[in-house]
Amino acid sequence: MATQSAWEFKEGTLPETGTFAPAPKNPEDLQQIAGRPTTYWNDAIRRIRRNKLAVVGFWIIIALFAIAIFGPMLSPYTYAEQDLTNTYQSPTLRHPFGTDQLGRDQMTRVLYGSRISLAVGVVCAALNFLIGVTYGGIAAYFGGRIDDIMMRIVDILYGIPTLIIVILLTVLFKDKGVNPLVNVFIAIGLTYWLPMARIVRGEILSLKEREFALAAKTIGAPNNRILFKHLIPNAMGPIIVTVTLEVPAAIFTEAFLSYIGLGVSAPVASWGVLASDGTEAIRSFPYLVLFPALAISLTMFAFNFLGDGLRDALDPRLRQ
Amino acid sequence: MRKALSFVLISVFLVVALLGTVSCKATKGTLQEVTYNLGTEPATIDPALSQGIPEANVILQVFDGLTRIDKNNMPQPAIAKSWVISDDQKTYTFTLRDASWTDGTPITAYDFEYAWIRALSPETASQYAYQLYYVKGGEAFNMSIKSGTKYYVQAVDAKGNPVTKSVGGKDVAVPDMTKEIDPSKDVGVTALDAKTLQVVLESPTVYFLNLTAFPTLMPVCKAVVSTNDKWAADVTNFVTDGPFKLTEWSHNDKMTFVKNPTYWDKDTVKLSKITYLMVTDESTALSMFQNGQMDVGSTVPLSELPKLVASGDAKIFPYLGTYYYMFNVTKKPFDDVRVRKALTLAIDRNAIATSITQGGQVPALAYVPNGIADAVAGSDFRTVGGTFYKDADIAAAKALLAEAGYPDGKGFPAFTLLYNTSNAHKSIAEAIQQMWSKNLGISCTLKVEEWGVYLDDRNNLNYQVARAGWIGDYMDPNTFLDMFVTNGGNNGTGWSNKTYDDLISKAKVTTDPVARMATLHDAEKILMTDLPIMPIYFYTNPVLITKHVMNFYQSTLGFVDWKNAYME
Amino acid sequence: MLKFILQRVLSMILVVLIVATATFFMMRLLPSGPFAREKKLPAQIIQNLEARYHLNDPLWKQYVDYIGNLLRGDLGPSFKYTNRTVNNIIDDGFPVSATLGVVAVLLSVAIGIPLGIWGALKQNGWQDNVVMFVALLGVSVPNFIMAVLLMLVFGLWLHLLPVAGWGSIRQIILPAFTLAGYPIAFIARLVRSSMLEVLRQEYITTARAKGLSERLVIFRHALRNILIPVVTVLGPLIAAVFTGSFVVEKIFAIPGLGRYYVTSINDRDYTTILGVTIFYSALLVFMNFLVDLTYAWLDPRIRYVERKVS
Amino acid sequence: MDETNLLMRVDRLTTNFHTYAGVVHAVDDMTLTIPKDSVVGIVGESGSGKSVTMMSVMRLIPSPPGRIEGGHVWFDGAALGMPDRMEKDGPNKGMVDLLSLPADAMMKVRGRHIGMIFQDPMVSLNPVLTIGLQMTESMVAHGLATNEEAWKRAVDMLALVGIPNPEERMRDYPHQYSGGMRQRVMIAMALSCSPELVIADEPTTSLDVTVQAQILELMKELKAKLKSSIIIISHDLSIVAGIANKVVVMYAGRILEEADVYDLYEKPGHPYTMGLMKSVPRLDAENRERLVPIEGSPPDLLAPPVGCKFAPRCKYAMNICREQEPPLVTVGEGHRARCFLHHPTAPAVPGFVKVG
Repeated sequence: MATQSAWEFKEGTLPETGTFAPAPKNPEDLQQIAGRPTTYWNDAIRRIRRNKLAVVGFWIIIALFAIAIFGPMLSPYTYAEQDLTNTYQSPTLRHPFGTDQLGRDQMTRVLYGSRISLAVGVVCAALNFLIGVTYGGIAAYFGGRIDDIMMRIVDILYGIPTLIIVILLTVLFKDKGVNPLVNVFIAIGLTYWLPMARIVRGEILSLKEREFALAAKTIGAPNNRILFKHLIPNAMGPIIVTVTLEVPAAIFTEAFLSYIGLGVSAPVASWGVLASDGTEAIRSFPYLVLFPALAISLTMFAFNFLGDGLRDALDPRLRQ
Repeated sequence: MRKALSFVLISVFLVVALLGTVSCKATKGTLQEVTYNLGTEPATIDPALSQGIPEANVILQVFDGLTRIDKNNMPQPAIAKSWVISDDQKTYTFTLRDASWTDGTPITAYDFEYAWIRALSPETASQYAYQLYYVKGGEAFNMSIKSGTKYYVQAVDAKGNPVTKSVGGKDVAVPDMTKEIDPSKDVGVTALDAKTLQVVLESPTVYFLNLTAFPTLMPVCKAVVSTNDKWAADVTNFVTDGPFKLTEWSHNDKMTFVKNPTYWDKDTVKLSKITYLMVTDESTALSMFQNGQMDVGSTVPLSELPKLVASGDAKIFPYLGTYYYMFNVTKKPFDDVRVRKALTLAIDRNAIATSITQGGQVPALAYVPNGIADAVAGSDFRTVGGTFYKDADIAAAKALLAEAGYPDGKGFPAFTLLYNTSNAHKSIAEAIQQMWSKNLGISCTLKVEEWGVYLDDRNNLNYQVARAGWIGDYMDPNTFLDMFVTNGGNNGTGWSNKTYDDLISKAKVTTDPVARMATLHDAEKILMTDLPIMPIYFYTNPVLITKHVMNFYQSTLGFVDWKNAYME
Repeated sequence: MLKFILQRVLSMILVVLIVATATFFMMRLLPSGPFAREKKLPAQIIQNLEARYHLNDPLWKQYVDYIGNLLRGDLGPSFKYTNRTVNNIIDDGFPVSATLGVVAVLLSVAIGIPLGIWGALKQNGWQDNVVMFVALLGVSVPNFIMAVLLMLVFGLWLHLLPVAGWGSIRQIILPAFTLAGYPIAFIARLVRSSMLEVLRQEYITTARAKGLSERLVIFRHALRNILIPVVTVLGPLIAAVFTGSFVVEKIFAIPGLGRYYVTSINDRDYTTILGVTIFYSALLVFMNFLVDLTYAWLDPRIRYVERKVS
Repeated sequence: MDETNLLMRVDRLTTNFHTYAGVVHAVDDMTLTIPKDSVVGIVGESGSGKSVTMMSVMRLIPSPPGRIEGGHVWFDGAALGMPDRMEKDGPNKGMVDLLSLPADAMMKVRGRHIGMIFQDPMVSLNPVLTIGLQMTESMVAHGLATNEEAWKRAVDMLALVGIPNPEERMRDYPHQYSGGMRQRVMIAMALSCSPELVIADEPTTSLDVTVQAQILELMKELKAKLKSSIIIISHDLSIVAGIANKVVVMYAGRILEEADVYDLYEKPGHPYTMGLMKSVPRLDAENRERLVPIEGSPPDLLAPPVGCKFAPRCKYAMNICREQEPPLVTVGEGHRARCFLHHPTAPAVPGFVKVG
C-alpha cells in the first residue's frame, strides 16, 4: 500500500518553531471562501465571454448595427444615385460591390439596406419572444380546452392565405401615412410567431410533467412563476433555434412584401430586395446577389453564435 | 453515428452520380420536332373562351379560320378559299374550301355560324366576344338577357337608362320581354349553304379579314361542341381543323401537338411534332434552352438579353404595343397640360431603352407604335404620322414647368408614381423618378401595388401618375386610339376631348382608307398635344430561338404560328 | 381516447370552416375581381361572366351555395381555367406536389436528424461547426436563390441533372433538395440543441452506467426525448410541402399544386383560392392532430384523453 | 489488508474539469481500496469529489469539460473475466486497469461488473421508456439473457426489491411510480446483472426520511443475499455508519480520513470528521446534542486555499496548515488521516485522539 507513514514536508524543510502554533482566526478568510459573490448574471456574462464564437458573434452584431447607422453616411454615393452609362459594373475599387442595373453603387445600397433588414430581423425576433413564446407557453401550461382553442386559432391563422391578408393590408394602409416599415412589422407579426407558439407548446407540454415543474406546483408556486421561471427557461434551446431560423426567413419575407407593395418604396432596398432582384441576373452578374446574401448570412451566423452562447450561458442546468 | 451520416452522404452522392452519368442532351438531328416554351398554362383551348396570348398560341396551331395571317401580317385565304365584299364594305360572302375536321367530318359554313353565335351568346361569357361586335347585331346579342331559352334586350326607361332591379344588394339587368333577339336572324352571320358563309357588319371595317384569323372567330365542330360542353376539357374530344393536332395536355407541364394528317394544306406543314412547355420562370426557361431542353422560348431574362442577342440565341421581334405613363388629369397639378408636357419632355427615353430595357425598344415620341400599315401601300402609320416631341428636351421641359408656375420645380407638389409588381417596371420608374428630379427638380414617391390593387386604383382614378401598357388587338391604329374617347373603358386618365371623340367616331364609319387614316392621324395629334399619357417606348418581343428553327413566325400581336416552320 | 378523437375531429372541421369562411369574405374584399384586365373588358361581357359564375348573386347566397357544394365535395369551377374545376386542379396538382413533398420530408429527416446528433456528440468540435455552417447556409440562402444555384451548378454546368421539368426521378432531386434545405437546417439545429440537453440528463448517465452501447443510448434513450420539437416542426411542414411550394414549383417548372396558392390570388380566381386554401388547411389540421397524437406516444406523461371541462 | 481479497483499488486518481473559468481539480491524487464483499462508505459535503471519483471509475465523466488526468483504477481481473488484460506481475498482479481499457471493453464492465444507483430516482429513469425495458436492457445488452429470460428475471428482481404486482408494473412508465418505488427499481436495475461492485451515489438523499430508512434496510438485506461489494456515497455520516464497514471522508477532492466505521466514531482523526459528526442527527437516540453545522462552505476548487484545504474552516488550524498540505498518515490499524494535529509537536485538542 502506498500509505504514508512518515511525515514528509515540502522542500525538505523542517518545521520551524511556531509552525504548530494555532493560527489566528481570520473572519475575512472565512468570508472569502464562503463564496465569492457570483450572481446569476455575472456568471452568465463570465461564461459567455469565455465562448469565443459568441464573442465574435456579439462584435459582428455591434459592427452590423454600427454599419447600418453610420455606413451610408460615410459612402461617397447615395443609395438612389444612378449612372445609366455605368450599369452592371463588376466590383472595382470605386465600386467594391459593383453597380446594379441602374448604375447605382451596390455597396451603398447594401449598407443602407441593412437598416431595414436588421430592423425586420430584430422585430421578428422580438415578436417571436413576446407573442410566440407566451402564447405557446400559456396554451400548453393550462392545457385542456384552453390549449385546444388556442391551438385551433393558430391553425386558423396558418390556414388563411397570408397573401390575401397582406394585400388587404396594403389596401388598408394605403394613403394612411403609416410608416411603411410598420406595415411590414404588422404583416410579419401576424404570422411569424405561429411556428414558435407550436414549438414552445410542444416543449412545455412535456416539461410541465417533469418532476421539477410538478415540485414547483406542489409547493404552491403561482402559475405565471412556474411558466416563466421554470418551464420556459428550460425550453430555451428550441426557442433560440427557432428565433434564429425565423429571422432570415422574415428578412426574405420583407422582400416579398415590398415586392407586392407593402414596405418601403423603391429606390430604397433592403437586403432581401437586393438579393431577390439580384437573383434574376445571377448568371452574368452574380455579385449583385452575392453581397446582400453574404450580409444576410453573416448576420445569421452572428446571431446564431450569440444565440448559442446565450443559451449555454443562461441554461440553469449548465451551471455547476 | 459517423457511419450513419457517411452512409447518408455517400448514398446521396452515389445517387446523384449514377443519375448523372446519362447526359441530358440528346442529339436531335434534323427531326422535324420542336420544343417551345409557352410560358404559362393556357386558361382554355376553347377558341370562344380564349383570353390572351398563351391561349391564342395554342388555338392558332390547332385551328384554321376563314383567313390566316401570313408572315407579312396580311390575311390570306384559309378555310375560306375566296370571298366577295359588297360595295358598302358591310357584307362579306365567304366561299369555303373542302376541308375536314380531325374527326373526318367536313367543315361547313354552319360550323362557323354556330361558333360565332356561340362566342356571342351571353351564357358563353366569352371575354373576347367584343371581337365579334363588328358583326351586325353581335353586341346587342352579347348584351341580351336570357330568360328561359330566349334572349331579350335589356329594358330601358324613358330616359334611355337601363332598368335594373336590386337582388341582394346587386343591380341585375331586367329584360324587356317585348324585344326578343333571335340570334339566327338578328346576328349578321349566316350559312347560306354548307360552303357559303355570309357575314354582315355593323359598319365597314377595313381590318375585318384580319379579325377572321383571330382565335375567337375560329370555327368549332358543331356536331361535337353542341352535344358536349366538356369538349375542350381534354384532348379526347378536342376536334379541330388546324395544321396540328393536340395529342397530350399535361396541365401546367406540357402540351404535345402532332402534324394533322387531315389538314387541307398538310403539304405545307413540315414539323411532325411540337412540344409546348409551360415554364413561367424566365431564368429557368433560359437554363432549359441552354441545356437543350427547349428550342424556342417566349421569355428572356432582361439582364441576359444583350448577351443572348449578341450570340444569336435570342431574336427581337416587333410587338404592337406602347409602354406609357398615364396622368390623372382630374387632379392637380396634372390637369395642366404644360405640366404634363414638361414631364413628358424631361425624360431620356433613349437611355431607358439602351440601358434598362435593352431589348431594342424604340423610344416612343408618339403613341401609336410602328408596324401598322397606312393607307398608301407599303407605308407605315407611324412614319407618316411622324413624332410629336423631342426626346429629353430638357430646356423646353423646364420652360414649360416655369410657365406652369413651378420654376425649377419650386412649389411642385409631391406626388406618387404608381406601378405594378415587376422588376422591369421598378427599374424604369426609378430611372424616371431620378430624371424628373435631376432635370426638373421635382420629386415623386414610387409606389408599387399588387396587380389587382393597381388595376383597381387605376380604374378608379385613384392615382396621380401610373405606369401602363397597351398591346394592339388588331393591325389598325384604331386599336390604340379608340380607347381614349371620353369615358372609354380603357381611357383611365379622366381625359376628355370632344374633337377627339368626334374624330374617332368619324374614323369608324369612314370607308375611304386615305380619309380614314387622315382622321386617325388627326386624332393622335390631339392626344399627343394634350398628353393625358406620356409614351415611353414601343414594345419589342424578344424570343429565345436556336439556329435550327427556320421560318419561325411571331406576329406583331405576339401570336406564334408554326405552320410554316421547320428544323434544319 | 375515442372521445378525444371525436372532439378533435369536430374542432378540425370547425377550423376548416372558419378558414373557408374567413378566406371567402376576405378574398371578396380584395380590390379587382376575376375578370379585371389591363385591357378592361366591356361592361356587358363582365356581366355575362358574372352571370355564368353566379357572381351576381347576393354574397350571402354565394357563400351558402359554396359551403353547400363544399360539403358535397364540389369545389366549383375555376374562373381562370375555364374548362377545369378546382377538383380537377387539385387532382392533377396534389399527387405531383405530394411526391416531391415525400422526398423532401424524407430528406429533411434523414439528413437533419443525423446531422443534429452528430453536431451534439461533437459539441464545439470541428464537426459541430461544419453542421452549424451547413445548417445556417440552408437557412440564410433562401430557396429562390438555392433553386437557381442548384439548377445552374448541377444542371447547366455539370450536366448531371435536368435543369427543370417533371416526369422522371432525376427531375425530383434538385427541387427536393431545395425544398429540404430549410427543414434540414431547422431539424439539425433543433436536434443538436435538444440532444445537448438530453445528453446531460441523469437517465442518459444511468443508461451508460448500465453498459449500453452509445448507439443504444442515443437511439433508444435520447432520440425519443428530443423528437417533440422535431415532430412539431414536421406537422405544418408536411402540410406545406405536400401541397407544394410556389417558389420551387415555379422555378423548377413542376406542375404541382403549390403554384396556385399565389397565382389564384393574383388572378382573383375565387374558387381556386378557396379550394386550395381549404385543402391545405384540412391537411394542416390533420397533421397537427397527428402531431398531438405523436406527442403522447413520444412522451407517455403527456395525456390528451383527460380533458377537464372548466 | 489481504491483497488477494481486493476487488478494486483506485490508485492516485486525478480528475480535472476544464471550464471556461479555469481548471477545477475535482479529484486530486485519490487512493482508495475496496475489498471483496465489503461495504465502503464515502462521506463528504457536496462538491467534495465523491461522485466524481465514482464517475471516474465508471469512466462516465462528461468530456469535455472533465478529464481523467492520471492514476489507475485496478479491478479484479478474474471477476471481469479478462485474463489477457491482467497485470502479469507487480503489486497489481491479477488486476485490470479500467482506465486503460478500450471503450468497448469498458462498456462491458459497466452494469455487468459495476452497477450504479444514482442519487435522484426521479430523473435517473428514462421517462419515455417502460420500466420493463429499462430493467431488462442491461441484461440483454450484456448477453446474459434473452428478452424473455430477462423479463422473468426483472420481474423477480422487482419482487425482490419489494414492488407489488411486479409483472403488471413492468409495463408502467417511471412517472407512474412513487419516488421510493423508483429507487427500488434503480436498485433492482443495478443488481440485475449481479455485478461484483455496486456504487450507490447518495441513494436516499432525495427521498423522505421514512423511505430513506426503508431503502437502507433494503440495501442491507440485499447485501446479505447477494455477494456484491457496495460503495455507498453520502453527505450524511449517519447513513453510511448504518451500513458500511469502512468509511472514507472526502473534502475538496481529497481523502481526509479513512477508517473502520467503529474507529471513526470512537477516534475521529480529523477535525472535519468531528464536525461532520456534530452536524448530522444521530440515529441513536442517546446522543441528543445540539447540531452544530461546520462554519463556512467548501472551497472554490477553481482557486483552492494553499495548505490544508480545510484549514480556513478549521477551529484548530495552525500556521503550518496555511502553508503546507498535510500528508495522509496512518494513525491506526487501517486508519489514516490527513491532519497536522497528529504531528508529534502539534498541540493537543480536546476530543481529538492523536496518534503521534
